[in-house]
Amino acid sequence: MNIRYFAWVREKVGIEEETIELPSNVKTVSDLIAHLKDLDDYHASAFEEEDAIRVALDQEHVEPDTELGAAREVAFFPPMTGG
Amino acid sequence: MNIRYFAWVREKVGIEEETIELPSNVKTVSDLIAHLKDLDDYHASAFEEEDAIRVALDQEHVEPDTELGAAREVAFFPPMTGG
Amino acid sequence: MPVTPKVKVQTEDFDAGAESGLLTSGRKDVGALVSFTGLCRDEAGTLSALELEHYPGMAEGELTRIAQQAIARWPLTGLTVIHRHGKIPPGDNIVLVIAASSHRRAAFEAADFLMDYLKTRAPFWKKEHLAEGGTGTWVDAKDGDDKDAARWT
Amino acid sequence: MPVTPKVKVQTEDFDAGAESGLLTSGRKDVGALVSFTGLCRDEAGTLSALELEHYPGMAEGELTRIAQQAIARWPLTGLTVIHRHGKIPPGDNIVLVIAASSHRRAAFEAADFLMDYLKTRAPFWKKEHLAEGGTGTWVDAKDGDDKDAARWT
Repeated sequence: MNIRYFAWVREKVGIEEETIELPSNVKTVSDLIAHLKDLDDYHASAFEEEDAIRVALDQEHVEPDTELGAAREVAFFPPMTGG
Repeated sequence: MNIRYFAWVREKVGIEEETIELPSNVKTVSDLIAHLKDLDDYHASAFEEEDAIRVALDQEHVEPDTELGAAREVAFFPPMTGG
Repeated sequence: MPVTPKVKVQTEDFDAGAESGLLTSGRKDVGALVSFTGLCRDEAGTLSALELEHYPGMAEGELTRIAQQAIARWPLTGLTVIHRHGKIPPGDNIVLVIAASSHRRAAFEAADFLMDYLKTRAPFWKKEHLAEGGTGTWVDAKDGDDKDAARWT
Repeated sequence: MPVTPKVKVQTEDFDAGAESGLLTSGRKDVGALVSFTGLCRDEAGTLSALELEHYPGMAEGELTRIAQQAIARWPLTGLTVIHRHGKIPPGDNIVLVIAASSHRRAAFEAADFLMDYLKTRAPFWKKEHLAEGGTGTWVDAKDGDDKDAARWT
């Protein structure tokens, strides 16, 4: 699965984009966050304030309990501040 | 006192503007309307639907019970439809 | 420094883009600009023009009073009101209101308030010229306009 | 015929007046045009620029979804949304929303709704560049923006 990061989430993880193999026990967005947090300190730091993180699945907003299903791209970012 | 008429009030009275001497018993806008209605059929027709008439005294909106005082100009017109 | 509104009553057309530019050029404190343009509609082809009568002097005076109420109520950096009179064909501009502020809600509310008050208090009246020839009736004031204006009291 | 919104995400500046003209030219059924322009402020001289990061693809997609919600909800004759990204100095334009309708309340509400939803849902993020040099922090989302957006639900 392709994973993208934006704004301060991107800065904390230290990369814009990565592709990972999902373990079979990762079903939902929350599962994926738990998995990413265990990867290294950078990911752990980025997801430390988990409530502050917004998620898009295939470029549409979703909630953390959403199932990843057949999605190809998931993105993590802070609350939006455009406009 | 100078009296001005606008829109369909002007069309019904048949003139844009007139100057009249106020009788001493005409104190308020309402008194003036009663006085004008008695002048002729044109004025009577213009003020027939008295509730539909708006009034300005020296170019500021006023209510019918307002005293004419030292005002120099009174204007009668329908509800505004600009914008 | 209190803002001085720009208020114009004129027969000529206006340029909304140029008027917006005047409220922002050379400034770095304007975060939001809300512009309302009212145009003449042909009412499904039935109208050839609207004729706008106004009360010279009072029109400018009342628009200025409304503009000053908006300035007292919202933190604006600038405010422009232009209302045309005379015969206006469908597709042409009738009225322009632009509110500038540091903050978007202030700009939106001030422009919205100004249009509601302008509709119910500024001394302008519309008469219809019909596409089939001849002059139609005076446009009736709408109850909805009074309700819109009452939202601000 | 349902209206198709014009949605652009770009680095270049936009011309609000020209965009308004595109929504009205050759038409006689547009009675009201409400235009919102958001500009970069210097925050009392402390900022030299805002850097706008966005999520390419999703930014256009989400703005289009919000625009289509507005079109479903209000009787619009046209709708334009342009959002810039990249480094934007104080005084420059950031975002433009224009709603055109036969009726003023629809145009006002649609533009207001669009800005509220855009602020809370379109994937853009602002980072501050400081006048004293260096990069400041990411701009925090405001609770007020969520409250503004909740007015429409």
